[in-house]
Amino acid sequence: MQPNRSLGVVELRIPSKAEWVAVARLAVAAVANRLNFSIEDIEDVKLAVAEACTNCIQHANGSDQIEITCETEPEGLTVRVRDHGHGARPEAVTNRKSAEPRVGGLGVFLIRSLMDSVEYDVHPERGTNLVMTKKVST
Amino acid sequence: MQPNRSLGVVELRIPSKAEWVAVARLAVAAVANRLNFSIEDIEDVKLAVAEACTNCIQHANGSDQIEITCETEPEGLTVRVRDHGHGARPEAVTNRKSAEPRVGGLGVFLIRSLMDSVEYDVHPERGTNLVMTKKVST
Amino acid sequence: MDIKVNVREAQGQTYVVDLNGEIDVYTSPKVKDAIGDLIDKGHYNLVINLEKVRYIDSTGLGVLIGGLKRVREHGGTVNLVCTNPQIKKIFDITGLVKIFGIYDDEDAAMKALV
Amino acid sequence: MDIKVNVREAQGQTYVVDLNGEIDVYTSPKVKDAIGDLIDKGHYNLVINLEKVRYIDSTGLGVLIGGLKRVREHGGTVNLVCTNPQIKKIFDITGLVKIFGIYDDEDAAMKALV
Ligand SMILES: Nc1ncnc2c1ncn2[C@@H]1O[C@H](COP(=O)(O)OP(=O)(O)O)[C@@H](O)[C@H]1O
Ligand SMILES: Nc1ncnc2c1ncn2[C@@H]1O[C@H](COP(=O)(O)OP(=O)(O)O)[C@@H](O)[C@H]1O
Repeated sequence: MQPNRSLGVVELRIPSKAEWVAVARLAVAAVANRLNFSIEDIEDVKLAVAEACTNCIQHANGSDQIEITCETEPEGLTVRVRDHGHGARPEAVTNRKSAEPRVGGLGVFLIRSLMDSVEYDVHPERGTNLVMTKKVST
Repeated sequence: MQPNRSLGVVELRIPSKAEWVAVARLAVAAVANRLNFSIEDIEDVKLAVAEACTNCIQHANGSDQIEITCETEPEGLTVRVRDHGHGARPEAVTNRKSAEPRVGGLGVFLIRSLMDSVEYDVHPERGTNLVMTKKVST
Repeated sequence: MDIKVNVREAQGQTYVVDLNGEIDVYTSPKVKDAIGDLIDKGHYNLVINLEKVRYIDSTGLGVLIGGLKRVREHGGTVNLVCTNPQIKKIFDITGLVKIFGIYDDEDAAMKALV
Repeated sequence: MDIKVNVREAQGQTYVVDLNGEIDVYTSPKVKDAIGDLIDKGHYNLVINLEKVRYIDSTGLGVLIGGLKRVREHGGTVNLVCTNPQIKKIFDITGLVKIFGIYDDEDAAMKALV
Protein backbone atom coordinates (compact mmCIF):
# COMPACT_ATOMS: atom_id res chain seq x y z
CA MET A 1 0.00 0.00 0.00
CA GLN A 2 1.13 3.60 -0.41
CA PRO A 3 2.91 4.94 2.67
CA ASN A 4 1.83 8.53 1.98
CA ARG A 5 -1.79 7.61 2.62
CA SER A 6 -1.01 6.49 6.16
CA LEU A 7 -3.66 7.08 8.81
CA GLY A 8 -1.13 6.30 11.49
CA VAL A 9 1.32 3.72 12.75
CA VAL A 10 0.86 1.78 15.97
CA GLU A 11 3.82 -0.10 17.40
CA LEU A 12 3.74 -2.79 20.06
CA ARG A 13 6.49 -4.75 21.74
CA ILE A 14 5.72 -7.81 23.88
CA PRO A 15 7.92 -10.37 25.61
CA SER A 16 8.28 -13.54 23.56
CA LYS A 17 6.05 -15.51 25.92
CA ALA A 18 2.73 -17.28 25.48
CA GLU A 19 0.85 -15.12 27.99
CA TRP A 20 1.37 -11.92 25.97
CA VAL A 21 0.04 -13.10 22.62
CA ALA A 22 -3.50 -12.16 23.68
CA VAL A 23 -2.35 -8.57 24.25
CA ALA A 24 -0.98 -8.45 20.70
CA ARG A 25 -4.09 -9.85 19.07
CA LEU A 26 -6.43 -7.60 21.06
CA ALA A 27 -4.35 -4.49 20.33
CA VAL A 28 -4.19 -5.26 16.61
CA ALA A 29 -7.94 -6.00 16.57
CA ALA A 30 -8.50 -2.57 18.15
CA VAL A 31 -6.35 -0.98 15.44
CA ALA A 32 -8.24 -2.85 12.71
CA ASN A 33 -11.49 -1.68 14.28
CA ARG A 34 -10.59 1.90 13.28
CA LEU A 35 -10.60 0.93 9.61
CA ASN A 36 -13.61 -0.08 7.57
CA PHE A 37 -13.20 -3.81 8.19
CA SER A 38 -16.02 -6.26 8.70
CA ILE A 39 -16.07 -8.24 11.94
CA GLU A 40 -14.98 -11.31 9.99
CA ASP A 41 -11.98 -9.46 8.55
CA ILE A 42 -10.97 -8.28 12.01
CA GLU A 43 -11.12 -11.86 13.29
CA ASP A 44 -8.92 -12.94 10.38
CA VAL A 45 -6.29 -10.31 11.22
CA LYS A 46 -6.44 -11.24 14.89
CA LEU A 47 -5.77 -14.91 14.19
CA ALA A 48 -3.00 -14.18 11.68
CA VAL A 49 -1.19 -11.94 14.17
CA ALA A 50 -1.59 -14.51 16.92
CA GLU A 51 -0.20 -17.28 14.69
CA ALA A 52 2.78 -15.11 13.79
CA CYS A 53 3.50 -14.32 17.46
CA THR A 54 3.06 -17.97 18.44
CA ASN A 55 5.68 -18.94 15.87
CA CYS A 56 8.12 -16.35 17.23
CA ILE A 57 7.64 -17.84 20.69
CA GLN A 58 7.88 -21.47 19.63
CA HIS A 59 10.56 -21.30 16.96
CA ALA A 60 12.62 -18.09 17.20
CA ASN A 61 15.24 -19.31 19.65
CA GLY A 62 17.25 -16.54 21.21
CA SER A 63 14.69 -13.80 20.73
CA ASP A 64 13.12 -12.38 23.87
CA GLN A 65 10.84 -9.81 22.28
CA ILE A 66 8.33 -9.59 19.47
CA GLU A 67 7.77 -6.32 17.62
CA ILE A 68 4.41 -5.76 16.00
CA THR A 69 3.89 -2.74 13.77
CA CYS A 70 0.52 -1.76 12.31
CA GLU A 71 0.36 0.64 9.40
CA THR A 72 -3.13 1.89 8.74
CA GLU A 73 -4.46 3.24 5.49
CA PRO A 74 -7.99 3.75 4.20
CA GLU A 75 -7.45 0.73 1.92
CA GLY A 76 -6.27 -1.64 4.60
CA LEU A 77 -3.86 -2.69 7.28
CA THR A 78 -0.25 -3.84 7.03
CA VAL A 79 1.07 -5.72 10.05
CA ARG A 80 4.74 -6.48 10.55
CA VAL A 81 5.71 -9.13 13.07
CA ARG A 82 9.40 -9.50 13.71
CA ASP A 83 11.65 -11.34 16.08
CA HIS A 84 15.42 -11.43 16.51
CA GLY A 85 15.86 -15.15 16.90
CA HIS A 86 17.24 -17.73 14.52
CA GLY A 87 15.32 -17.03 11.36
CA ALA A 88 12.91 -19.55 9.89
CA ARG A 89 14.15 -21.86 7.16
CA PRO A 90 12.70 -20.39 3.94
CA GLU A 91 11.12 -23.72 2.96
CA ALA A 92 9.34 -23.88 6.33
CA VAL A 93 7.33 -20.77 5.62
CA THR A 94 6.48 -21.22 1.95
CA ASN A 95 2.98 -21.50 0.60
CA ARG A 96 1.39 -24.92 0.89
CA LYS A 97 -1.55 -25.92 -1.24
CA SER A 98 -3.55 -27.44 1.55
CA ALA A 99 -3.30 -28.18 5.22
CA GLU A 100 -2.82 -31.82 6.09
CA PRO A 101 -4.56 -32.31 9.40
CA ARG A 102 -1.67 -32.89 11.76
CA VAL A 103 -0.77 -31.59 15.19
CA GLY A 104 1.66 -28.97 13.91
CA GLY A 105 2.06 -27.03 10.72
CA LEU A 106 -1.17 -25.05 10.53
CA GLY A 107 0.13 -21.62 11.56
CA VAL A 108 1.80 -20.42 8.37
CA PHE A 109 -0.97 -22.03 6.33
CA LEU A 110 -3.60 -20.04 8.26
CA ILE A 111 -1.64 -16.79 7.95
CA ARG A 112 -1.42 -17.27 4.18
CA SER A 113 -5.10 -18.18 3.95
CA LEU A 114 -6.45 -15.32 6.04
CA MET A 115 -4.37 -12.39 4.80
CA ASP A 116 -4.31 -10.84 1.32
CA SER A 117 -0.55 -10.66 1.01
CA VAL A 118 2.14 -12.33 3.09
CA GLU A 119 5.88 -11.90 2.81
CA TYR A 120 8.48 -13.61 4.93
CA ASP A 121 11.92 -12.11 5.13
CA VAL A 122 14.10 -14.66 6.94
CA HIS A 123 17.70 -14.37 8.07
CA PRO A 124 19.58 -17.01 10.08
CA GLU A 125 21.08 -14.28 12.29
CA ARG A 126 18.65 -11.36 12.16
CA GLY A 127 15.49 -13.36 12.71
CA THR A 128 12.17 -13.51 10.96
CA ASN A 129 10.34 -10.50 9.57
CA LEU A 130 6.79 -11.15 8.43
CA VAL A 131 4.84 -8.48 6.56
CA MET A 132 1.19 -9.15 5.90
CA THR A 133 -1.63 -7.07 4.54
CA LYS A 134 -5.39 -7.21 4.79
CA LYS A 135 -7.40 -5.08 2.38
CA VAL A 136 -10.66 -3.45 3.31
CA SER A 137 -13.37 -5.04 1.13
CA THR A 138 -15.00 -2.52 -1.16
CA MET B 1 7.96 -1.81 42.61
CA GLN B 2 11.05 -3.96 42.32
CA PRO B 3 12.27 -4.32 38.74
CA ASN B 4 13.78 -7.74 39.40
CA ARG B 5 10.36 -9.23 39.98
CA SER B 6 9.22 -8.21 36.49
CA LEU B 7 6.83 -10.55 34.70
CA GLY B 8 7.44 -8.69 31.49
CA VAL B 9 7.34 -5.29 29.84
CA VAL B 10 4.87 -4.36 27.11
CA GLU B 11 5.52 -1.22 25.07
CA LEU B 12 3.06 0.57 22.85
CA ARG B 13 3.42 3.62 20.65
CA ILE B 14 0.37 5.36 19.16
CA PRO B 15 -0.05 8.53 17.12
CA SER B 16 -1.09 11.47 19.29
CA LYS B 17 -4.62 11.46 17.91
CA ALA B 18 -8.02 10.90 19.49
CA GLU B 19 -8.87 7.81 17.45
CA TRP B 20 -5.95 5.78 18.87
CA VAL B 21 -6.65 6.26 22.57
CA ALA B 22 -9.02 3.28 22.53
CA VAL B 23 -6.18 1.06 21.28
CA ALA B 24 -4.04 2.15 24.22
CA ARG B 25 -6.69 1.55 26.83
CA LEU B 26 -7.68 -1.85 25.41
CA ALA B 27 -4.05 -2.98 25.17
CA VAL B 28 -3.28 -1.89 28.73
CA ALA B 29 -6.50 -3.56 29.94
CA ALA B 30 -5.33 -6.77 28.27
CA VAL B 31 -1.97 -6.47 30.03
CA ALA B 32 -3.69 -5.84 33.39
CA ASN B 33 -5.86 -8.88 32.75
CA ARG B 34 -2.75 -11.07 33.05
CA LEU B 35 -2.24 -9.94 36.64
CA ASN B 36 -4.47 -10.73 39.57
CA PHE B 37 -6.60 -7.59 39.24
CA SER B 38 -10.33 -7.39 39.85
CA ILE B 39 -12.51 -6.20 36.99
CA GLU B 40 -12.95 -2.92 38.83
CA ASP B 41 -9.19 -2.43 39.12
CA ILE B 42 -8.75 -3.11 35.41
CA GLU B 43 -11.40 -0.49 34.62
CA ASP B 44 -9.55 1.99 36.83
CA VAL B 45 -6.27 1.40 34.98
CA LYS B 46 -8.04 1.67 31.63
CA LEU B 47 -9.53 5.05 32.48
CA ALA B 48 -6.30 6.41 33.97
CA VAL B 49 -4.34 5.47 30.84
CA ALA B 50 -7.01 6.98 28.61
CA GLU B 51 -6.98 10.24 30.60
CA ALA B 52 -3.20 10.40 30.33
CA CYS B 53 -3.28 9.84 26.57
CA THR B 54 -6.10 12.36 26.15
CA ASN B 55 -3.98 14.97 27.91
CA CYS B 56 -1.01 14.25 25.64
CA ILE B 57 -3.29 14.78 22.64
CA GLN B 58 -4.98 17.91 23.96
CA HIS B 59 -2.11 19.65 25.69
CA ALA B 60 1.28 18.35 24.52
CA ASN B 61 1.75 20.64 21.53
CA GLY B 62 4.44 19.51 19.17
CA SER B 63 4.32 15.84 20.10
CA ASP B 64 3.09 13.46 17.45
CA GLN B 65 3.43 10.20 19.36
CA ILE B 66 2.55 8.80 22.75
CA GLU B 67 4.65 6.06 24.34
CA ILE B 68 2.98 3.76 26.81
CA THR B 69 5.07 1.28 28.77
CA CYS B 70 3.59 -1.37 31.04
CA GLU B 71 5.77 -3.08 33.61
CA THR B 72 4.13 -6.10 35.15
CA GLU B 73 4.92 -7.64 38.51
CA PRO B 74 2.98 -10.04 40.72
CA GLU B 75 2.25 -7.07 43.02
CA GLY B 76 0.90 -4.76 40.37
CA LEU B 77 1.28 -2.76 37.22
CA THR B 78 3.33 0.34 36.50
CA VAL B 79 2.28 2.31 33.45
CA ARG B 80 4.42 5.08 31.97
CA VAL B 81 2.79 7.50 29.55
CA ARG B 82 5.10 9.96 27.89
CA ASP B 83 4.96 12.53 25.17
CA HIS B 84 7.55 14.83 23.65
CA GLY B 85 5.54 18.02 23.54
CA HIS B 86 5.71 21.14 25.65
CA GLY B 87 5.64 19.74 29.15
CA ALA B 88 2.77 20.42 31.51
CA ARG B 89 3.14 23.27 33.97
CA PRO B 90 3.89 21.57 37.31
CA GLU B 91 1.00 23.34 39.05
CA ALA B 92 -1.43 22.05 36.39
CA VAL B 93 -0.82 18.44 37.35
CA THR B 94 -0.63 18.67 41.13
CA ASN B 95 -3.00 16.92 43.48
CA ARG B 96 -6.31 18.64 44.01
CA LYS B 97 -8.45 17.85 47.01
CA SER B 98 -11.69 17.59 45.10
CA ALA B 99 -13.05 17.95 41.63
CA GLU B 100 -15.15 21.00 41.02
CA PRO B 101 -17.71 19.99 38.44
CA ARG B 102 -16.63 22.00 35.42
CA VAL B 103 -16.20 21.18 31.76
CA GLY B 104 -12.43 20.70 32.01
CA GLY B 105 -10.03 19.72 34.71
CA LEU B 106 -11.15 16.23 35.64
CA GLY B 107 -8.43 14.19 33.92
CA VAL B 108 -5.52 14.58 36.34
CA PHE B 109 -7.92 14.37 39.26
CA LEU B 110 -9.25 11.03 38.00
CA ILE B 111 -5.75 9.66 37.38
CA ARG B 112 -4.75 10.56 40.94
CA SER B 113 -7.98 9.09 42.34
CA LEU B 114 -7.87 5.80 40.46
CA MET B 115 -4.20 4.85 40.72
CA ASP B 116 -2.20 4.01 43.85
CA SER B 117 0.79 6.17 43.02
CA VAL B 118 1.17 8.90 40.42
CA GLU B 119 4.30 10.85 39.53
CA TYR B 120 4.55 13.55 36.91
CA ASP B 121 7.95 14.43 35.56
CA VAL B 122 7.49 17.56 33.46
CA HIS B 123 10.00 19.39 31.27
CA PRO B 124 9.22 22.40 29.09
CA GLU B 125 11.30 20.91 26.25
CA ARG B 126 11.29 17.17 26.83
CA GLY B 127 7.59 16.80 27.43
CA THR B 128 5.56 15.08 30.10
CA ASN B 129 6.43 11.73 31.63
CA LEU B 130 3.75 10.23 33.84
CA VAL B 131 4.47 7.13 35.91
CA MET B 132 1.53 5.53 37.70
CA THR B 133 1.12 2.32 39.61
CA LYS B 134 -1.84 0.15 40.50
CA LYS B 135 -1.34 -2.51 43.16
CA VAL B 136 -3.05 -5.85 43.08
CA SER B 137 -5.38 -5.98 46.10
CA THR B 138 -4.42 -8.72 48.51
CA MET C 1 -14.77 1.60 20.81
CA ASP C 2 -17.56 3.56 19.14
CA ILE C 3 -20.74 5.29 20.21
CA LYS C 4 -24.25 5.07 18.85
CA VAL C 5 -26.46 8.08 19.51
CA ASN C 6 -30.23 7.94 19.18
CA VAL C 7 -32.51 10.87 19.97
CA ARG C 8 -36.24 10.34 20.54
CA GLU C 9 -39.13 12.45 21.72
CA ALA C 10 -40.84 11.32 24.91
CA GLN C 11 -43.97 12.78 26.48
CA GLY C 12 -44.39 16.57 26.53
CA GLN C 13 -41.37 18.68 25.81
CA THR C 14 -38.99 15.97 26.90
CA TYR C 15 -36.33 14.31 24.79
CA VAL C 16 -34.35 11.17 25.49
CA VAL C 17 -30.81 10.67 24.20
CA ASP C 18 -29.89 6.98 24.09
CA LEU C 19 -26.17 6.31 24.10
CA ASN C 20 -24.73 2.90 23.33
CA GLY C 21 -21.01 2.17 23.42
CA GLU C 22 -17.95 3.99 24.69
CA ILE C 23 -17.65 7.75 25.24
CA ASP C 24 -14.09 9.01 24.98
CA VAL C 25 -12.04 11.80 23.41
CA TYR C 26 -12.75 10.33 19.96
CA THR C 27 -16.48 9.67 20.26
CA SER C 28 -17.63 12.46 22.59
CA PRO C 29 -17.95 15.12 19.83
CA LYS C 30 -20.77 13.02 18.37
CA VAL C 31 -22.55 13.08 21.74
CA LYS C 32 -21.89 16.79 22.13
CA ASP C 33 -23.40 17.50 18.72
CA ALA C 34 -26.56 15.50 19.45
CA ILE C 35 -27.14 17.28 22.77
CA GLY C 36 -26.23 20.67 21.29
CA ASP C 37 -28.73 20.16 18.45
CA LEU C 38 -31.56 19.49 20.89
CA ILE C 39 -30.72 22.56 22.94
CA ASP C 40 -30.42 24.71 19.81
CA LYS C 41 -33.94 23.61 18.91
CA GLY C 42 -35.21 24.78 22.29
CA HIS C 43 -35.44 21.48 24.16
CA TYR C 44 -34.24 22.07 27.70
CA ASN C 45 -35.54 19.02 29.55
CA LEU C 46 -33.46 16.02 28.65
CA VAL C 47 -32.93 12.47 29.80
CA ILE C 48 -29.62 10.99 28.77
CA ASN C 49 -29.76 7.22 28.96
CA LEU C 50 -26.34 5.74 29.75
CA GLU C 51 -27.59 2.19 30.41
CA LYS C 52 -25.74 0.85 27.37
CA VAL C 53 -22.61 2.92 27.92
CA ARG C 54 -19.75 0.64 28.92
CA TYR C 55 -17.13 3.35 29.33
CA ILE C 56 -16.95 7.11 29.85
CA ASP C 57 -13.92 9.34 30.32
CA SER C 58 -13.48 12.97 31.38
CA THR C 59 -14.24 14.32 27.91
CA GLY C 60 -17.57 12.48 28.05
CA LEU C 61 -18.26 13.86 31.52
CA GLY C 62 -17.36 17.31 30.19
CA VAL C 63 -19.97 16.98 27.45
CA LEU C 64 -22.65 16.07 30.00
CA ILE C 65 -21.65 18.96 32.29
CA GLY C 66 -21.62 21.37 29.35
CA GLY C 67 -25.11 20.27 28.34
CA LEU C 68 -26.42 20.66 31.87
CA LYS C 69 -25.00 24.19 32.11
CA ARG C 70 -26.67 25.22 28.86
CA VAL C 71 -30.15 23.87 29.68
CA ARG C 72 -30.01 25.36 33.18
CA GLU C 73 -29.68 28.80 31.64
CA HIS C 74 -33.14 28.16 30.25
CA GLY C 75 -34.57 26.70 33.43
CA GLY C 76 -34.24 23.15 32.15
CA THR C 77 -32.39 20.14 33.44
CA VAL C 78 -30.59 16.94 32.40
CA ASN C 79 -31.33 13.68 34.18
CA LEU C 80 -29.17 10.61 33.66
CA VAL C 81 -30.05 6.94 33.59
CA CYS C 82 -27.08 4.90 34.77
CA THR C 83 -26.75 1.41 36.20
CA ASN C 84 -23.14 0.43 35.40
CA PRO C 85 -21.28 0.34 38.73
CA GLN C 86 -17.95 1.52 37.28
CA ILE C 87 -19.59 4.54 35.68
CA LYS C 88 -21.55 5.30 38.83
CA LYS C 89 -18.24 5.21 40.68
CA ILE C 90 -16.80 7.83 38.31
CA PHE C 91 -19.78 10.12 38.94
CA ASP C 92 -19.19 9.57 42.64
CA ILE C 93 -15.45 10.26 42.66
CA THR C 94 -15.84 13.43 40.61
CA GLY C 95 -18.71 14.74 42.72
CA LEU C 96 -21.02 14.82 39.70
CA VAL C 97 -23.62 12.83 41.67
CA LYS C 98 -24.31 16.13 43.40
CA ILE C 99 -25.13 18.11 40.29
CA PHE C 100 -26.87 15.47 38.14
CA GLY C 101 -30.01 13.57 38.91
CA ILE C 102 -28.91 9.96 38.36
CA TYR C 103 -31.59 7.26 38.12
CA ASP C 104 -31.69 3.49 37.79
CA ASP C 105 -34.30 3.47 35.03
CA GLU C 106 -35.74 5.77 32.44
CA ASP C 107 -39.16 5.99 34.07
CA ALA C 108 -37.72 7.41 37.24
CA ALA C 109 -35.51 9.83 35.29
CA MET C 110 -38.53 11.04 33.29
CA LYS C 111 -40.76 11.46 36.32
CA ALA C 112 -38.09 13.47 38.09
CA LEU C 113 -37.91 15.90 35.15
CA VAL C 114 -41.46 17.17 35.48
CA MET D 1 -8.29 -14.10 27.17
CA ASP D 2 -8.68 -17.16 29.38
CA ILE D 3 -10.29 -20.56 29.12
CA LYS D 4 -12.62 -22.37 31.49
CA VAL D 5 -12.65 -26.16 31.21
CA ASN D 6 -15.42 -28.31 32.65
CA VAL D 7 -15.58 -32.09 32.28
CA ARG D 8 -18.81 -33.96 32.90
CA GLU D 9 -20.04 -37.50 32.43
CA ALA D 10 -22.93 -37.96 30.03
CA GLN D 11 -24.80 -41.18 29.30
CA GLY D 12 -22.87 -44.44 29.00
CA GLN D 13 -19.14 -44.25 28.56
CA THR D 14 -19.34 -40.75 27.10
CA TYR D 15 -17.75 -37.62 28.49
CA VAL D 16 -18.39 -34.01 27.56
CA VAL D 17 -15.69 -31.34 27.79
CA ASP D 18 -17.20 -27.83 27.99
CA LEU D 19 -14.84 -25.07 26.95
CA ASN D 20 -15.60 -21.42 27.60
CA GLY D 21 -13.32 -18.60 26.48
CA GLU D 22 -10.32 -18.34 24.17
CA ILE D 23 -8.00 -21.18 23.19
CA ASP D 24 -4.53 -20.01 22.25
CA VAL D 25 -0.88 -20.82 22.85
CA TYR D 26 -1.26 -19.73 26.49
CA THR D 27 -4.51 -21.49 27.38
CA SER D 28 -4.37 -24.63 25.23
CA PRO D 29 -2.18 -26.63 27.66
CA LYS D 30 -5.12 -26.54 30.09
CA VAL D 31 -7.38 -28.00 27.42
CA LYS D 32 -4.78 -30.57 26.49
CA ASP D 33 -4.45 -31.69 30.10
CA ALA D 34 -8.20 -32.11 30.53
CA ILE D 35 -8.56 -34.19 27.37
CA GLY D 36 -5.40 -36.16 28.17
CA ASP D 37 -6.72 -36.98 31.65
CA LEU D 38 -9.92 -38.41 30.24
CA ILE D 39 -8.07 -40.54 27.72
CA ASP D 40 -5.63 -41.73 30.39
CA LYS D 41 -8.63 -42.90 32.40
CA GLY D 42 -9.86 -44.94 29.46
CA HIS D 43 -12.58 -42.69 28.07
CA TYR D 44 -12.40 -42.82 24.31
CA ASN D 45 -15.74 -41.36 23.25
CA LEU D 46 -15.74 -37.62 23.79
CA VAL D 47 -17.83 -34.63 22.91
CA ILE D 48 -15.98 -31.33 23.06
CA ASN D 49 -18.41 -28.45 23.30
CA LEU D 50 -17.00 -25.31 21.69
CA GLU D 51 -20.26 -23.32 21.79
CA LYS D 52 -18.80 -20.82 24.25
CA VAL D 53 -15.39 -20.63 22.61
CA ARG D 54 -14.93 -17.22 21.04
CA TYR D 55 -11.49 -17.82 19.60
CA ILE D 56 -9.24 -20.73 18.68
CA ASP D 57 -5.79 -20.72 17.11
CA SER D 58 -3.60 -23.44 15.61
CA THR D 59 -2.31 -24.61 18.98
CA GLY D 60 -5.94 -25.18 20.02
CA LEU D 61 -6.64 -27.04 16.79
CA GLY D 62 -3.50 -29.08 17.43
CA VAL D 63 -4.82 -30.13 20.84
CA LEU D 64 -8.11 -31.28 19.30
CA ILE D 65 -6.30 -33.20 16.54
CA GLY D 66 -3.96 -34.78 19.07
CA GLY D 67 -6.91 -35.91 21.18
CA LEU D 68 -8.69 -37.37 18.19
CA LYS D 69 -5.58 -39.34 17.17
CA ARG D 70 -5.23 -40.81 20.63
CA VAL D 71 -8.86 -41.94 21.02
CA ARG D 72 -8.91 -43.40 17.51
CA GLU D 73 -6.11 -45.76 18.51
CA HIS D 74 -8.66 -47.21 20.93
CA GLY D 75 -11.55 -47.24 18.49
CA GLY D 76 -13.05 -44.09 19.97
CA THR D 77 -13.89 -40.74 18.49
CA VAL D 78 -14.18 -37.02 19.28
CA ASN D 79 -17.22 -35.05 18.16
CA LEU D 80 -17.32 -31.29 18.33
CA VAL D 81 -20.18 -28.89 19.02
CA CYS D 82 -19.54 -25.62 17.22
CA THR D 83 -21.82 -22.79 16.12
CA ASN D 84 -19.50 -19.76 15.92
CA PRO D 85 -19.15 -18.91 12.21
CA GLN D 86 -15.56 -17.67 12.49
CA ILE D 87 -14.47 -20.90 14.19
CA LYS D 88 -16.40 -23.01 11.68
CA LYS D 89 -14.55 -21.13 8.96
CA ILE D 90 -11.22 -22.09 10.52
CA PHE D 91 -12.23 -25.77 10.57
CA ASP D 92 -13.20 -25.35 6.94
CA ILE D 93 -10.02 -23.65 5.75
CA THR D 94 -7.81 -26.18 7.49
CA GLY D 95 -9.77 -29.17 6.19
CA LEU D 96 -10.54 -30.30 9.74
CA VAL D 97 -14.24 -30.51 8.84
CA LYS D 98 -13.27 -33.70 7.06
CA ILE D 99 -11.77 -35.45 10.07
CA PHE D 100 -14.02 -34.19 12.88
CA GLY D 101 -17.73 -34.67 13.27
CA ILE D 102 -18.91 -31.09 13.84
CA TYR D 103 -22.47 -30.56 15.14
CA ASP D 104 -24.71 -27.60 15.88
CA ASP D 105 -25.83 -28.87 19.26
CA GLU D 106 -24.73 -31.29 21.92
CA ASP D 107 -27.62 -33.69 21.37
CA ALA D 108 -26.63 -34.28 17.78
CA ALA D 109 -22.97 -34.66 18.74
CA MET D 110 -23.88 -37.24 21.42
CA LYS D 111 -26.17 -39.22 19.15
CA ALA D 112 -23.51 -39.39 16.47
CA LEU D 113 -21.03 -40.89 18.94
CA VAL D 114 -22.98 -44.07 19.54
N1 LIG E 1 9.28 -16.61 13.66
C1 LIG E 1 9.82 -17.80 13.28
N2 LIG E 1 11.09 -18.13 13.63
C2 LIG E 1 11.63 -19.31 13.28
N3 LIG E 1 10.97 -20.24 12.54
C3 LIG E 1 9.71 -19.98 12.17
C4 LIG E 1 9.06 -18.76 12.51
N4 LIG E 1 7.80 -18.78 11.97
C5 LIG E 1 7.67 -19.97 11.34
N5 LIG E 1 8.81 -20.70 11.44
C6 LIG E 1 9.06 -22.05 10.85
O1 LIG E 1 7.94 -22.38 10.06
C7 LIG E 1 7.45 -23.68 10.44
C8 LIG E 1 5.95 -23.77 10.17
O2 LIG E 1 5.22 -23.03 11.11
P1 LIG E 1 3.68 -23.36 11.36
O3 LIG E 1 3.00 -23.49 10.04
O4 LIG E 1 3.15 -22.30 12.26
O5 LIG E 1 3.63 -24.76 12.07
P2 LIG E 1 4.26 -25.23 13.46
O6 LIG E 1 4.52 -23.98 14.26
O7 LIG E 1 3.20 -26.07 14.09
O8 LIG E 1 5.50 -25.98 13.12
C9 LIG E 1 7.84 -23.83 11.88
O9 LIG E 1 7.92 -25.18 12.27
C10 LIG E 1 9.20 -23.13 11.90
O10 LIG E 1 10.22 -24.00 11.47
N1 LIG F 1 0.73 15.55 28.70
C1 LIG F 1 0.53 16.85 29.02
N2 LIG F 1 1.17 17.84 28.36
C2 LIG F 1 0.97 19.14 28.66
N3 LIG F 1 0.13 19.55 29.64
C3 LIG F 1 -0.54 18.62 30.35
C4 LIG F 1 -0.38 17.23 30.08
N4 LIG F 1 -1.17 16.54 30.96
C5 LIG F 1 -1.78 17.46 31.72
N5 LIG F 1 -1.42 18.72 31.36
C6 LIG F 1 -1.87 20.00 31.99
O1 LIG F 1 -2.66 19.68 33.11
C7 LIG F 1 -3.91 20.36 33.03
C8 LIG F 1 -5.00 19.57 33.74
O2 LIG F 1 -5.37 18.42 32.99
P1 LIG F 1 -6.78 17.74 33.24
O3 LIG F 1 -6.96 17.57 34.69
O4 LIG F 1 -6.82 16.48 32.42
O5 LIG F 1 -7.88 18.76 32.71
P2 LIG F 1 -8.10 19.34 31.25
O6 LIG F 1 -7.40 18.45 30.29
O7 LIG F 1 -9.57 19.32 31.07
O8 LIG F 1 -7.54 20.74 31.29
C9 LIG F 1 -4.15 20.56 31.55
O9 LIG F 1 -5.03 21.65 31.30
C10 LIG F 1 -2.72 20.83 31.07
O10 LIG F 1 -2.37 22.18 31.27
